[in-house]
Amino acid sequence: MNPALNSALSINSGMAPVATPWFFYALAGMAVLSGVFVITRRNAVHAALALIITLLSVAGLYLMLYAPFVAGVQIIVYAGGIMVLFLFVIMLVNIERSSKERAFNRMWPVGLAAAGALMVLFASAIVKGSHINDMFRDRLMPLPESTNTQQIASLLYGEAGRMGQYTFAFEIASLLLLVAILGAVIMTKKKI
Amino acid sequence: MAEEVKTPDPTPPLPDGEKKALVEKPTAEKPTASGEPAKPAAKPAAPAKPAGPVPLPWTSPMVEKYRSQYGSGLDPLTYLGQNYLAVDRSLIPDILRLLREEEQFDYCVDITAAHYPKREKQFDVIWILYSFPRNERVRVKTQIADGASIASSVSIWPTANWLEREVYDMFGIQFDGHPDLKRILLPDGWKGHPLRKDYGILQQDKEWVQINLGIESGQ
Amino acid sequence: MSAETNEVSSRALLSSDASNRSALERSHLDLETAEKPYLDSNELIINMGPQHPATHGVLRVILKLDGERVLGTECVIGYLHRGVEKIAENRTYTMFNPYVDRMDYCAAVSNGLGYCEAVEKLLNVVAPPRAQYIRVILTELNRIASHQLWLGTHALDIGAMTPLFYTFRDREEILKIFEKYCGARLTTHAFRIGGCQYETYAGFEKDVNNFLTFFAPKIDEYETLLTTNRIWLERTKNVGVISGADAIALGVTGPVLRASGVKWDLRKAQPYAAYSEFDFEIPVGTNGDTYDRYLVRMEEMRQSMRIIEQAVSRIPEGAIMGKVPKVIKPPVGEIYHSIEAPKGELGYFIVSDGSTQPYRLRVRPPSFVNLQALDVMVRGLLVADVVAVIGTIDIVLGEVDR
Amino acid sequence: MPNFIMSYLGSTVTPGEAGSQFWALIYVLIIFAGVSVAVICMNWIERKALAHFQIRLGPMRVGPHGLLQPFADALKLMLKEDIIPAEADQFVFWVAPLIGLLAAFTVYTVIPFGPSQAVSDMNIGILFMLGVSSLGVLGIVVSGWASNSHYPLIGALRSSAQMVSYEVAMGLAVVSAVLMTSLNASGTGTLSMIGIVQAQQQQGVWFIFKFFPLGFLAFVIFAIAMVAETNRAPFDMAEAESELTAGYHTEYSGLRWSLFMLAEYAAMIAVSSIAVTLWLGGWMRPFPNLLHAPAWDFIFSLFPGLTFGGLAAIAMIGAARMPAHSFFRIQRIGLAVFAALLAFSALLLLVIAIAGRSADTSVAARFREGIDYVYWFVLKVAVFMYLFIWYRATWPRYRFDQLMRIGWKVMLPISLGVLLLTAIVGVILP
Repeated sequence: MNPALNSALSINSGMAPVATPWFFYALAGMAVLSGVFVITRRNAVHAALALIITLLSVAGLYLMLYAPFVAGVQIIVYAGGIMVLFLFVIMLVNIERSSKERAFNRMWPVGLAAAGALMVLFASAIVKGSHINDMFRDRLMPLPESTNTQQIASLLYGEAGRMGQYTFAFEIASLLLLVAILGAVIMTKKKI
Repeated sequence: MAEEVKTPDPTPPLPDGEKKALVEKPTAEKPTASGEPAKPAAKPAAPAKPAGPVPLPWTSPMVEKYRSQYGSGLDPLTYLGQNYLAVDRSLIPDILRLLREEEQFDYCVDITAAHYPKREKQFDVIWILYSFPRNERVRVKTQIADGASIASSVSIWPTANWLEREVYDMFGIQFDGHPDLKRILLPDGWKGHPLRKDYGILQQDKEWVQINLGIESGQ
Repeated sequence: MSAETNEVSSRALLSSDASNRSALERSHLDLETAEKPYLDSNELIINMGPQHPATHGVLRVILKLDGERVLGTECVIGYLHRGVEKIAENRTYTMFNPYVDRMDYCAAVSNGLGYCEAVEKLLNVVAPPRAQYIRVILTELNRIASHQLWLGTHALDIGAMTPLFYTFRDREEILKIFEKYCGARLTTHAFRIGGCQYETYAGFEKDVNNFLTFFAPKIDEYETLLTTNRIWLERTKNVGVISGADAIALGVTGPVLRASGVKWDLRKAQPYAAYSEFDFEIPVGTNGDTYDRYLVRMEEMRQSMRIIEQAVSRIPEGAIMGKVPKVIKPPVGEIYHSIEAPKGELGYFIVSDGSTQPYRLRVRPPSFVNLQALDVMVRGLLVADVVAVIGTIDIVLGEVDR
Repeated sequence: MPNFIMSYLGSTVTPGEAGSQFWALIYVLIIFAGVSVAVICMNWIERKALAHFQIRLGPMRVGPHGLLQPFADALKLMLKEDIIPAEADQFVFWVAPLIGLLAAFTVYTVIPFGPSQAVSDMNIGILFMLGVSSLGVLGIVVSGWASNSHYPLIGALRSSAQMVSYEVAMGLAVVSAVLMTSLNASGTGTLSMIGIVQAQQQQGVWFIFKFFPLGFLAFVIFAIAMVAETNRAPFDMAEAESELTAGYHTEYSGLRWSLFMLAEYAAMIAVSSIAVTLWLGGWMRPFPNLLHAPAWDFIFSLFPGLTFGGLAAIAMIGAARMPAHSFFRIQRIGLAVFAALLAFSALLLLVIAIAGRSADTSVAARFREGIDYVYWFVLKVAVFMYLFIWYRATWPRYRFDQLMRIGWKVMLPISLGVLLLTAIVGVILP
């Protein structure tokens, strides 16, 4: 483990050092593998289950990055909420018919090219950063004393007496979502 | 008519106690019907003929009206204080509708049948009707031949739906205009109509049993 | 369920749609204006029964659903068909008497009463007053027992488990009286043509009176559990509504008819046995919904207790068997006699050819006819309501199928 | 080795915080075993209590008063043929019960049985709990779909809709409790389960009584929503046996079915633990704010021993009252041995309570404290478990649309209002 990370860890002694490379590789591998399953499984329910595993692995990666709040929200919102709705919809769809359809459409070479380009980018970053930690060294900030939850809160809502950086944007976004919810309700229900 | 060939049976002895009971029984049976002129005809029936009750002509304004309208196709009778109309098959739809709409027989208690294999017209079909406003029962009876059909009364009383299905199931009598005439108690593919007299009590549709239940016999 | 069955049943449903339209426009209009499914979703056809915990035996209901909403039903019955009417034609009048107990086995005494009275009518004899009183007492006890059974299972269907055990505990007391009287608990065969076979045992009046004092607070106990229970109200109010006119058109009788506001009870309308001598009320509902039917039956139990109380206190002395010949051979003729069974009008139509066996015996079963109203009552409701409505009609499959 | 154990007993933080993976594993095992035993006990208690509600006796044959019935049941379920319907989706059918079970048991990692009696104290503890317990619905949904049958599918659809809707009200109720934790000098709240109990300790009041009736309302909303979340009567639409035969697990049998039951009961205990932690002071004994003298500490620390003593006495009376028939001899002996075991536990607990009565940092004192914490926590949870049984015995079942109506049109507005008012009062009042 690199020394910078070690020193970063020692700042926050409350956190146990679970961030071993093994955990990372296990989680990342699971995420990639299940991600592949998501797009290759013909049965939509199997794909959805694989997607849940992807989301949970990503939540684990967030935990390793000392962002527990994001991990928790990931589990609640994506794995617990959205995926249940996904399954809900999938179950109402005729599985027999959809499983006979082709899993890929004609755009797949384009998608493959995009994915390949992204992979090259990541690979170059890894190759460049593998022997010198310099590339990310100046980015590696010591962890702040406050927890991740409080950081997010202060960014969104501000601290005592000071408005947060994103308060306005956040509120606008939530208003937009509320409008979307109301719109959806009105569109689907004739009488409420 | 089943009752035309009636031979009064002298079996039930009617001692004094029973006689008294007999007299008061019709009044208990139809307390509100006393206002009608039908009763005087019915009441003396039993004590007058202690040897055994026989069907007597039934007279009431209602019956007179129909009698004049339909003539001999209609034979109103009363037996042990219970009134019934023996009706010709062709008059059945009209009579039933009139009973429902003009005479307020709004409740079809039951539809059933009886099989007389020795008769030319083998089946009696019987409607048992009741009127809530009049608190009065009447039976309508007709004879039909085997294979003949009769008008369905589902449009008059929706309750006739299942009752007619059961009659069809048990006797094989067809009801014209029934929305969904099929077997009700027996399985769909069953052969035979068990309440016919020529259907033995141990008889069964062996073929059906073997195919559907996978056993040699249902007994 | 195979695709083939699906097709058959949906065809049947469609055709029955077309049928009842004239008489029962209201319910069908509801169906017509019901929201059409927005997406191209298949209607779900599910098969409820004959092995289903809430169909009270071997009733099979094919439900056509849109989501959970019932678009139509079709009852498939006959799984318990034993050919009672055919058996009757092959037994003597006396031999057939125990068979009637096996139809509505929850109210065997009522079945026996109806049969015995019908044959007595055919024979033109009347049971002596003491026998009449015994009959009334036992029949009303049986009515209470039947309603208890109904209440327990109905509540269980709606999800309240506990009332079942309370009602069975109290029903046990009635069954004990039956057992002491005639040796049997369920299929009692208590009455004979012409009267009763058995004189009351010593202490019969005391037992019945004890039961009355025991049972009066128990009804209140049931009501405490259910009558004002919010969930019970939500589940039963405005569920399975049937108007008085529809009920009459469909031939519905008994508590279901009375809950729809039709004050009609054969015990009052055309009194049989000794009912004209007793003072009791006919409880009537107003809305014709499941809750009203519940209230009507609860009140009926109380009224039955009133009748029993009067009957026990006034029971006359004398013979219990009328003068009936050893061999019962009614004269040629036909008779229809019906009584108010716990479930509705139970009628016997007997054709005699002068022999010792009925030429034709037809039973008019209340459950069979009442069950026909299920379709009208559940259209547009949810699956959960189907269960509640089947319960509230109070069917016994032994009687439906015979 | 003793030193090692003693070092742990002296610790004031959870193994997760201390970074001791070994102790964390031990804790996980203890909790897994404990929850399994609790489910078995719950099974027996539910059957017995329900039976007594319903004037029955319940299990009486296997062991004295049916005490061994759960084991017999478990054995039966394990030996039973494991049926997978031919038309079912084999893999999903197999994996579905495991999802529910995993979700139900993972939650226990953050449940604080005491200030240091938890596997770990995540700083997003309550969020983690809600998130993971919401995964349990996936098992139900997927099992209903995989069975390839109508009744399970309807059950699954019902339960997914139900759980998703009630999660909203539940989450808002939780947030209003979390808001209350920020009423301290620094003005910062916490999502940590231990932190929430400690906040109640510092503020000297259980949150159920905070800002009366706001805290109470939030608690009631949570208490209703948690019944819906766990699919228990009167909200047991997903498995309504009179409508859907058995709902989503209609096609399951044997061990696989028992996993569903295990998950259901584990989830019940888990949500009850959340309620206890958030509103009922978690591991705190009653009235720590009023009766805080050391003498009171001592008196309350006698409760665990006395409870076991009471149970031993009941078992003893039961053994004594058994009919004097040779048939009951073995049962009588068994019950007496059980009573003796309980009495021994009671004695042990009393000895520990007396030995550790001083409030110093000795090992005995720490041990006594730990027992106290766990005892009060479990007692509070047990009350909820009893309530679950009581509901089931008393109420009819709601209909599905009524349930959704209550969830969206009653619970959600009330919980939103409570949240707003809590925030306003929390700013204005202190």
